[in-house]
Formats: sequence, structure tokens, C-alpha cells
Amino acid sequence: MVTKGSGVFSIVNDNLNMAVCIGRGLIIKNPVMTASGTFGYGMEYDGLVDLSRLGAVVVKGLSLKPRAGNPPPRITETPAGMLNAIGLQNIGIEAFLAEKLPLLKERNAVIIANIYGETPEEFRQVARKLTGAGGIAALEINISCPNVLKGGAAFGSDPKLASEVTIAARDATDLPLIVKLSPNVTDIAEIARSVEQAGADAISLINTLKGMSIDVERRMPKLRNIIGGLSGPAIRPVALRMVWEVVQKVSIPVIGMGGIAEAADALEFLIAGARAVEVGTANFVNPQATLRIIEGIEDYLRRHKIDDINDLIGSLAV
Amino acid sequence: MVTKGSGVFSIVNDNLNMAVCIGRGLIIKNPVMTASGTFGYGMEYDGLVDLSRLGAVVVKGLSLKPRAGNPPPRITETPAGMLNAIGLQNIGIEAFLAEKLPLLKERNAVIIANIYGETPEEFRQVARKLTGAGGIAALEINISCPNVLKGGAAFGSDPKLASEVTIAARDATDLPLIVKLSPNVTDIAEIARSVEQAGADAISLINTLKGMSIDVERRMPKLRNIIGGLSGPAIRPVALRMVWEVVQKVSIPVIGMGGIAEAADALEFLIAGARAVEVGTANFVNPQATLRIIEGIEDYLRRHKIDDINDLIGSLAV
Amino acid sequence: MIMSEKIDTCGEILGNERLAGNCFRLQVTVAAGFPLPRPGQFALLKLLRGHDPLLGRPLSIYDFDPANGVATFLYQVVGRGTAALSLQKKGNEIGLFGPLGRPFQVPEGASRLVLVAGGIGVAALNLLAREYGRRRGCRIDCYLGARSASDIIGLEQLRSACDQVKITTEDGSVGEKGLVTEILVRDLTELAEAGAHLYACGPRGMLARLAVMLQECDSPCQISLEERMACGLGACLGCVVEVKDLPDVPYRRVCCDGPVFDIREICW
Amino acid sequence: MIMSEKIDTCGEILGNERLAGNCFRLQVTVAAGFPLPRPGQFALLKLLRGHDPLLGRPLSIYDFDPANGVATFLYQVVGRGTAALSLQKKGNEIGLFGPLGRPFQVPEGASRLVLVAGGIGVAALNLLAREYGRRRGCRIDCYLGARSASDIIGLEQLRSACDQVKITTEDGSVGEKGLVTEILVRDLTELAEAGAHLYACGPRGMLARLAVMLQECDSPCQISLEERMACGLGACLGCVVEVKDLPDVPYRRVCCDGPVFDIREICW
Ligand SMILES: Cc1cc2nc3c(=O)[nH]c(=O)nc-3n(C[C@H](O)[C@H](O)[C@H](O)COP(=O)(O)OP(=O)(O)OC[C@H]3O[C@@H](n4cnc5c(N)ncnc54)[C@H](O)[C@@H]3O)c2cc1C
Ligand SMILES: Cc1cc2nc3c(=O)[nH]c(=O)nc-3n(C[C@H](O)[C@H](O)[C@H](O)COP(=O)(O)OP(=O)(O)OC[C@H]3O[C@@H](n4cnc5c(N)ncnc54)[C@H](O)[C@@H]3O)c2cc1C
Ligand SMILES: Cc1cc2nc3c(=O)[nH]c(=O)nc-3n(C[C@H](O)[C@H](O)[C@H](O)COP(=O)(O)O)c2cc1C
Ligand SMILES: Cc1cc2nc3c(=O)[nH]c(=O)nc-3n(C[C@H](O)[C@H](O)[C@H](O)COP(=O)(O)O)c2cc1C
Ligand code: FES
Ligand code: FES
Repeated sequence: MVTKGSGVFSIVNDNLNMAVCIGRGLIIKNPVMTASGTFGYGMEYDGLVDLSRLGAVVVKGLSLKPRAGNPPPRITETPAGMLNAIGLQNIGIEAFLAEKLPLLKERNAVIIANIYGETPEEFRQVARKLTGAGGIAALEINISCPNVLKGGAAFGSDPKLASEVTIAARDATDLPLIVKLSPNVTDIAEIARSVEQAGADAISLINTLKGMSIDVERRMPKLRNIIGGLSGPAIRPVALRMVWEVVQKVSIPVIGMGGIAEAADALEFLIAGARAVEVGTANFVNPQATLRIIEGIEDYLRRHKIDDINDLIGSLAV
Repeated sequence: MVTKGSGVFSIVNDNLNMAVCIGRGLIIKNPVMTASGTFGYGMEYDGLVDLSRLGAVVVKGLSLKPRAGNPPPRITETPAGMLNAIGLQNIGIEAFLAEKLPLLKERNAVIIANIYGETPEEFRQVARKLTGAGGIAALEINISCPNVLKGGAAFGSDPKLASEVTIAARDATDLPLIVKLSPNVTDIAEIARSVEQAGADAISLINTLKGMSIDVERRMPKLRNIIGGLSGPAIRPVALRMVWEVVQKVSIPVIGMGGIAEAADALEFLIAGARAVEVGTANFVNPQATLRIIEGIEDYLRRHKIDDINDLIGSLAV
Repeated sequence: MIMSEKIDTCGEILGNERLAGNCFRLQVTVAAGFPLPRPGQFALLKLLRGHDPLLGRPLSIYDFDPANGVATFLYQVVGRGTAALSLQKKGNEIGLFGPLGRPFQVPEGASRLVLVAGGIGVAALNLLAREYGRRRGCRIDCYLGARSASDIIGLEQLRSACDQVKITTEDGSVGEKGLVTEILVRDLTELAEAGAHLYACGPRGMLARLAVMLQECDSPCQISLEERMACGLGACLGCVVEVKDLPDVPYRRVCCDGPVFDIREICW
Repeated sequence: MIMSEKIDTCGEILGNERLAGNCFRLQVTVAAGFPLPRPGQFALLKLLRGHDPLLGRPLSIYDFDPANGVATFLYQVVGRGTAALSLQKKGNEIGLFGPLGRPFQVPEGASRLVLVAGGIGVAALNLLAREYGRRRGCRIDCYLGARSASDIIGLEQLRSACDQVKITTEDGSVGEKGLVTEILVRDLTELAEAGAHLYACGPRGMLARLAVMLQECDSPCQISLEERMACGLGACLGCVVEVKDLPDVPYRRVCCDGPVFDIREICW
């Protein structure tokens, strides 16, 4: 059977095509990936999630050297959400390549490295080293971390800086390059356009919204860092609106995320025009959330008699 | 007994001072007000809430002429929040002054009029007419409504436009002038500074975050307007962070709001430095939310042996 | 004044059981001061733990026992709120804000009432049937439509209050096969001549068809409408429907101008 | 490998009753496949309706009955999550992810165990007492501290497992008056000479004092720490504590590197 839609397809028993292309020809078997920082280096979920069933595993943000991150407390719960100020604690790319990547490969996971640098030059170096290592399917560059002093969201809130970082990373890699945007901006579509022009193959959004919470009994911030990033179901309407704004302004694939907890949530993003989604905080609430979402999307497609997920993507009636 | 703090006080039986000054000498008996659009013209809550017990009643946004607002569906629930796209339906200032204001005065409510215009000139006219009418304690100008095509948030996301509107309204009134900011911006403190310079007596924030929700079964937006404003507990961490950013950059009083449902939530904003708070969506969930919050704040002050609420305001230990 | 005749209270669940398909009956004890609800009024039901789901859900007051302070609701599980409600057990507490909205109006001396209920719409009409079914000289006919025999709920109560209950099902599994409006239309001229007052509640499609049918005759008809709600008392302007002949602002609020409207007032 | 020996499941509440003050005992049936928890392990408990509260709450597995598949927890109401938990009734379902974390280690041949529990900290130590209390040649002394007589929980179980339970209360209403560490310090030299292994759980202040006390002697001491958690399995890096002698990243995760740590490893 020939599937309709973009021509991207994978054969499953009932001729349901779940495969999507997320840029530069990278086809993943289904549109459900993990969001960086919420799935560790992947192996933390081993035994609970068969990593090969995921569209891709996006690992915790990696930097050139190991980073200690912020002092605790680093997280706190908020209504239907949570704040985090991890501060990009990570083992650094060397240790990742030596210790984590081989295990992920063994599990047949499609691996996307999320990367972070304090300067465009650092982004370039990290991109180059990861590209050279082999076995990584794509890079997602994080220009939107609200929890670090240098770089991070600063890059993501200025179209010019965002473009500079994108150019630096683009220069260092032939891998599909996904640029992850910050929602803490007036006009996210403008930033999206500028990273598209700078050579991004795809755009992912949203990173966390900057938020804060206070322990009123002690009159102290709940996070040692004072400010953290808000994630979880609470932010889904904002994330969806931004994805909707961006898909109308760029022609490269858009990967949506922010508060996706169930299949219906993922479907909102796909229908709005996202080519794929990332699942973040939901992994904490339900370690098998990604698998349930994949199954839920398949059920939905069958129920609605849609053979190819690409026919669903962007099908919002407005 | 002489109360400490700002010197603003009102005597209650146990010498607890709850009175605060929200700009241009306007002292309200406690820091709890209603948020515009969530309390109608006040009388809708008559019989449930004694309006004279509130710090102030901020009424639904008023425009020069009546406005029809957006076609339904106008609201939808989201995790710990809701989206609305009312589109500033209102009866217009004439009808407000003739039909609503007299009733509010009878109830001894402190009345703050929230106003909206499509141009700075319209803001000026509305401000002038309301000022002339008498019986209104202050004006809150809404430069941040996400649900109207003209004016609205456009004014609130550009420091220059925000300043122009403020100047226009300032020019037309001697009443305390509160400017209500939009959270859909990269740097809210910058906008705050510019409206302060333009003559605002106080700043209130936040209005709703722009959001969207999709009915996946019908593949249609849940709101007829596609995009709406997110309010409710979900947004509280974002609101608190913005209030915190603004109080550090301006010297006029700041009125905080966004997701306040309980006394503890209101206390977060006060401790962060807000001089008063507005309670919005919580009125829908619990029509007596404002009264419970006032009582809860009083309990907290007694428990912490704080005589004057002004000693609590801005007392965050960082 | 109707405004203050409502309270925000909470009650204990006495029972919450599935009647048929995805329809449940919920019984809640209410505080002693809970005002007597009028036919067509509703309450906002709120789950008390956490902020999600956030808003109350409007449910018609299906039955009310003032002696024991028990309010009964019939509801259908259609989304998150009603699904969460269906998980509540006997003994759990639930928030209740009501009675809300303008009730059905029955003019003095009306001697023939016709109730038209589609599916769960029966919930809004039951109190009306019970109140006027007991009156001398007032005949009540009820047209009850459902998808299938197994979806029919509340029939016993209606039968005991009405002079006649005509059932239609879409699959013909009980009563006549067809839509309730298709059966009603045959009797409409006769009913009009008899001076009947119509009262209807059901899916929007059913009400819209009824509106078209009624263009041909002049029987008065009140309907109960549904819209998503937040405040339930007229403050948020979230629940509006478009109405005819209002120049500046062509909308009325279902929660307080309704939920009962004259069918001819609404833009379908 | 410990990693896969955990499951995400849900169970039915068998009982959830107040023991004393704001302390509750929760009993939950678990799925047949629920792995046998080791002393010191915990589970994340999740309320299943809605997204608020969102995250699971870590509670030590206080007791476990493999024959009947029942897990027991002791918890104190301190905030929204535990308050919501305390409202759950028999018959409600609850999510359970576990067993999680590294358990207490008891070296081969250890013949003297000393348990130090402050308040609700007893919840983390009970399984240890029960497992080793049955072993020949292993003596267990327990130092149990509470604010007041009415706050003491889990005493029966401990008494039946330990050779001795010494009680201290801050107000002296039962046992010796004072902090548990003040009593322990008197016996510390003797215990060290007897080659005792210490196991402690309680408020951070208590553990910090214990850390200072132990600078004087070299008795091994394992403690169970608390931090706010999200994932419970090492992925989010939200639950870290600062530790000594780790150059690049001076943090370890309470959920999977702990909750049991060597007391001398932690920066107090
Ligand atoms: C005055 C009034 C009386 C009502 N009486 C009853 C009753 O007695 N029994 C009963 O089962 N239902 C009744 N309803 C409808 C009931 O309120 C909705 O079915 C319920 O709120 C849906 O909540 P949910 O979270 O389960 O669904 P959601 O997840 O919120 O929505 C599911 C679907 O229902 C639609 N919907 C949501 N809220 C409403 C609403 N208020 N009105 C219409 N559609 C809605 C949504 O658009 C969506 O398509 C009444 C509604 C009103 C306004
Ligand atoms: C491994 C482990 C085992 C535990 N075992 C038990 C147990 O058996 N019985 C028991 O009663 N408690 C236990 N706790 C503590 C328990 O998890 C917290 O009390 C609970 O999560 C608080 O949730 P809440 O929503 O009620 O409070 P919140 O409203 O979240 O917070 C209330 C207060 O508690 C603090 N707090 C929140 N979460 C934690 C946490 N995880 N650890 C420490 N402090 C926290 C907050 O900073 C705040 O001051 C354990 C914690 C851990 C990490
Ligand atoms: C604990 C935590 C750590 C995160 N770390 C990263 C990170 O290292 N790099 C990154 O790009 N995003 C990071 N994020 C953001 C998520 O990838 C995601 O963009 C955000 O959480 C919104 O999705 P969600 O609501 O599904 O969680 C982190 C989020 C959380 C909650
Ligand atoms: C239904 C609705 C209508 C609103 N209408 C107005 C308005 O007319 N003018 C205005 O300045 N803000 C309006 N707002 C915004 C609120 O005043 C408030 O800024 C926002 O809802 C955040 O507070 P909350 O989370 O407590 O609701 C409206 C909000 C809601 C939910
Ligand atoms: S529900 Fe708020 S006006 Fe009707
Ligand atoms: S709770 Fe996520 S790493 Fe420990």
C-alpha cells in the first residue's frame, strides 16, 4: 500500500504510517521524542522504556566540560507544573561519548544530543566533537536555558544572537541541526525566522517559562537560584500558541513541546503543525508516558481512519 | 499603638494594620482587590461578597462605546488554568456611569475603573469622562489585552507605545493611574520603567499569557478566536517572577496578580514586593475567594507577629 | 431578587452510580440553608482537591429533596471534569454553588405543558414535570429521545409525573425509531391548537431543528441551553450565546440571563 | 542490576488512618509483580486525578507484606501533597512507583546495629529492624526521638524487632527529656567499641548534629536523606545533595545514589 502525505513512511502491520521527517532528511519512526533534561542520558529509563520504540531520545544538555549546575533546592512543584533550576549539570561531552553513547547505541535508540555553550565558539566546538564521534542522529542546540548566567536564554531572546549561535553550530556540523527556542520573548516567530535563515534544519520549542515561587513561612525563594524554569501541563496552552505562531512563519520542521502528558496533548501540537513532539515533565509523573503517547496517537489515527500521520500534521481547521 | 512600616495604617481591633497605599496617596483598607474582567461590575457578587470589605473592586474593562466582544466559544479550561477570549465585551462608560456606578457606591465599594481604548486618544477620552464623573478611586489602564485586534497588547509590548498611552491617560486625569502590563514580552521591567517615566502612579501585572487549545476530535481551536488569554493558578510562577523583576526596577507601587487562589499565594506576591494584589480567576472557582484571602493574610500576620502589612511587603530574604 | 438566592457550599456524596452507558446519578447532601431550586436551575459542581480540573461544571438540578437536604444530578461523562466526577465515591466531599440561573416560566393558568428531552437533557426537565405534574388541570406530555433503549434514563420519574411519555430511539430499540423532533412535528399543529407550552432541552442540533419547526406555528417554547462556564453568575462573560435584536452587544449569558431562553430569541 | 527492579503501577487503598497528630498510616495493595523492597527503599506515590498536585511524593516503604501484596507507609502531613493524600479513602486508587533508591547496607557479620530515628524518620528504619531483628547474633538498639509522647509512632513494631528501644521526647512527656542525639552521645564510645553500625533517619538538623558527634569516633553510619524529587530514577537531577570529594560535579542524587548515604560523605 502506498501511503499518502509527505511520502515519508514506515510499514507497520496495519499500514499506519507514523514516520516523520524532522529535517535534513532525518526520518524518525514516530513523532514522539523525549525532551532534554527530563530523560537523563536515556539509560535511567532502561527497563521501563524500550528506547528503540521512541522516535528519538534527546539527552540532557551537554557542554564542552562537565558542569556542576546550581546548588539545591533545584526543583519545586507549582499548580500543574514544576520549576527547575538544575543549571545544566552534566558530565560533559567526553564522558558522554565514552560512557553513555555506547549503551544508547546498544539499545538501538535514535540519539539526539542537546548542546549548550557559553559562547558561539563553544557551541561550535561541542557541535564539532559530537558530529565527529558518530552515532548521533541530530543536534539540538539550547539557546534558551533560563537557569544559567552566561549564554542560555540570552542567545534565545535576541534574533541576532540566536542567529550567530546557529551559524556557529551550522558551521561545525552536517547533522540535522535543531534550534531550541525560549518562550520568554515578545515575538517568538521572529526568532524562529532568524534561526531558519541562519541555517537551522528544524526548530524546537518551547523551553521553560521563567518562573518563581516563594516559601511564605520562611520568606525565602523555594529555589536556591530564586528563578527557575516552569514546565509541565500548566504551560501547554502557551507552548501550543507559540508553535502555532512559528509554523506559520517558517518552512522548516517544527518540533513542539511543553506540557505534553497524554496522546491528546501531543495531537494538539501535531494538528497545529508540529512535525514531532518532545515529552518532558510527563516522564517524571509517568515513566512510560512516551510509550503511552505513541500508542494513543496510533489509536487516534485508526479511529479517525488516517493512514499517515503526515496527513494529520497541520490539519487544524481555522 | 503606633504601627511601624510606611506609616499608612487603619485601626482594627487587634492593632493589625492591613492598609496599604497603592499610589498618589490612595490608601485602601487592605491589599486585596478584584482583577478586572473576573468580577463583572461588582454587583454580580452582591449577596456573596460584601464589597465594602475589599481593598477595591476593579471593574470589567470599559471602553468609550459598548463593545460586543468576540463570538463564542470564549472560554476553555486548561490544566490549573483557563483560556478566555472575551474580547472586552462591555457596556461602555455611559451605561457604566448611569447604571452600575451608583449601585457600587451604595455598597461603599472602593471602585477602580479598568479602561481600554484602541488609540491613545481613546484612552484619553475614557480617562477624562470617568474622572469627571466622580466616585471612582483610580484608573487602571489595560495596555495588555491579548484578545482584541486593535490596541490591547500591542501597546503593552512596546515601551514607546506603552509610554504614549500612559501619557495620554495621565494628561486626562488626576486620579491615581495604574498601568496594567502584558506578560507576553521579553523584558517586562523595561516596559515598567517606561510607563513609570511616563507618569504612571502604579503598575499592575500580569494580564493573561497568550495561549491556545485545540479540540483534537474536531481538529478545531477550542476558542472561536483561536488564541486566548491564560489565567489561573497555572500562571502564578510566571506572574510572581515578573512582579519580582519589576519591583526591583521601579519605585512606584506594584500590584501583583496572576493565579492567586489562596492567602498563601497572595503572600508570595506581597513578600516579593507587591503593594497589593488582584484576585481574578479564583473568583470563578470560589466566589468568596477574596474574603478568604483577606482573612488568611490577617491570620498569617498574627501568627508571625507582624503588626503592619507594610513590614511584610518586600521582605523576601535572598 | 434572584441574585442573592444562591450559596457556595459543599456537600457529602451519598451515591454516585452508573445508570446506563456513560450516564451517572449523583446524590449529594446539601447544607440546611441551600435555597429551594426552581425547575431549570443548575449548580456548579466542583472537585475540591487541587487546581485541576479548575472550574466547576454546570449540572441541572435533576431532583431535590428539601426534607433530607439531598440534591440529585444526572450526568454524562464527556470529558475530564465529568470523568473525574465519576470517580468520586460515597463519603467524598464536593463543592456545590447554586441554585443558579433563571428557571423555566410557566404562565399562570397554563393547562398543557409539553416537554421535549434529548438524551441527558431530561435532567433539566424533571423538576418541571414533578412540580406541574401534581397540579390539577395541567396536562403534561413528554417526548423523550435517546440513541438507544439502553441510553434512556430517568424514565420512571417522568412517567410518574407526566400524563404521557412518548419514547423515540435513533436505532428503534424501544419506542418509535427516529429523532424526537420527527415524532413531535406530527403532533405540533394539534398541540399548538391546544395552547400547549413547550419546554425543551437536548443537544444543540435537536434544539435548532425545533426552532425551525416552530417557525410554522406560534406555540411558546422555552429551551435550556448549554455553554462552557466559569463564574456561573454573570461576571466573566464566558458563557454567552448570540441572540437576535440586541443592537450593541448581541450576546446574552447562559448562566444568568439563561440557561432558559425563548427559543425564538436565539441565533441558531 | 537495581535499575530495572522497579515498576510503575497502581494500587487500591486498604486503609489510610490518622495515627497521631498529623501522622497517617497508609496501606496499599500492590500488583503481584511488585519487587520485594529492601530496607531504606522508597516509592513515589501519585494521586491519579488531574495534574495538580503533579509529581509523586517519595515515602519510605515502612512495611511490606509479600504474601498479601500490601505496602504500608507512614507519613506526616506537611504540605499540599501529603494533605491531599490524607483525604484519600479506602477504595480510591493510587499510583505507586518503586521500590526506588539504594537500600541500607549491612556488612556481612555485623553483630550490633544501632538505629537512630527522629520523628517520622522511623518510617525509613522499620524494615531494617524487622529484617535484622530476626537474625541470630545481631543485636539492635534503637534510639527513638519525638517531640512529645503523642507524636511517637511505630513503637510496637520497633519494640518487637529490637533488643532495646530508648525513647526521648523534647518535652519529656515520655522517655528521657531531650533530643535523641543528646542521649545517643552518652553511649557513643561504648557503641563504637562494640563495633556498632549506625543507621539514622530524621530531620536534617538531627543528622547534622550526628555528623558532628561522629567526627570523634569512627563508627560507620548510614543515613537516609530527603530532598524534593521529580523523576525518582536519576534523570532530572532535581534531588541532589552536596557531597565531599567529587571534583567536577559535587552533587549526588538522593533518589538513586541515595537516599542512603555514608554520613561522612555529605556536606552539612
Ligand atoms: C446550565 C447547564 C446545565 C447542564 N446540565 C447538565 C446535566 O444535568 N447533565 C449533564 O450531563 N450535563 C449537563 N450540562 C453539560 C455539562 O456541563 C458538560 O457536559 C460538562 O461541563 C462537561 O465537562 P467535562 O470536563 O466532562 O468536559 P470537557 O472536557 O470540558 O468538554 C468535553 C466536551 O463537552 C463540551 N462542553 C464542555 N463544557 C460544556 C458545557 N458547559 N456545555 C456544553 N458543552 C460543554 C466541550 O466543548 C467538549 O466538546 C449542563 C450544562 C449547562 C450549561
Ligand atoms: C527518600 C524519601 C523518603 C521519605 N519518606 C517519608 C516517609 O516515610 N514519611 C514521610 O512523612 N515523609 C517522607 N519523606 C518526606 C516526604 O516526601 C515529604 O514530606 C513530602 O514529599 C512533602 O510533600 P507535600 O506536598 O505534602 O509538601 P510540600 O508542600 O511539597 O512541601 C512542604 C514542605 O516540605 C518540604 N519538602 C517537600 N518535599 C520534600 C521532600 N521530598 N523531602 C523533604 N522535604 C520536602 C518543602 O520544602 C516544604 O518545606 C521522604 C522523602 C524522601 C526523599
Ligand atoms: C528538570 C528539567 C531539566 C531540563 N533540562 C534541559 C536541558 O538540559 N536542555 C534543554 O534544552 N531543555 C531542558 N529542559 C526543558 C525541557 O526539555 C522542555 O523544553 C520543557 O521542560 C518543556 O516541556 P515539558 O513541559 O514537557 O517538560 C529541562 C526541563 C526540566 C523540567
Ligand atoms: C474572563 C476574564 C476576563 C478578563 N477581562 C479583563 C479586562 O477586561 N481587563 C483587564 O485588564 N484584564 C482582564 N482580565 C485579566 C485579569 O484581570 C487578570 O489580569 C488575569 O486573569 C490574571 O489573573 P488571575 O490568574 O488571577 O485570573 C480578564 C481575565 C479573565 C479570566
Ligand atoms: S459563566 Fe460567567 S458570565 Fe456566565
Ligand atoms: S528525583 Fe530526579 S534525579 Fe532524583
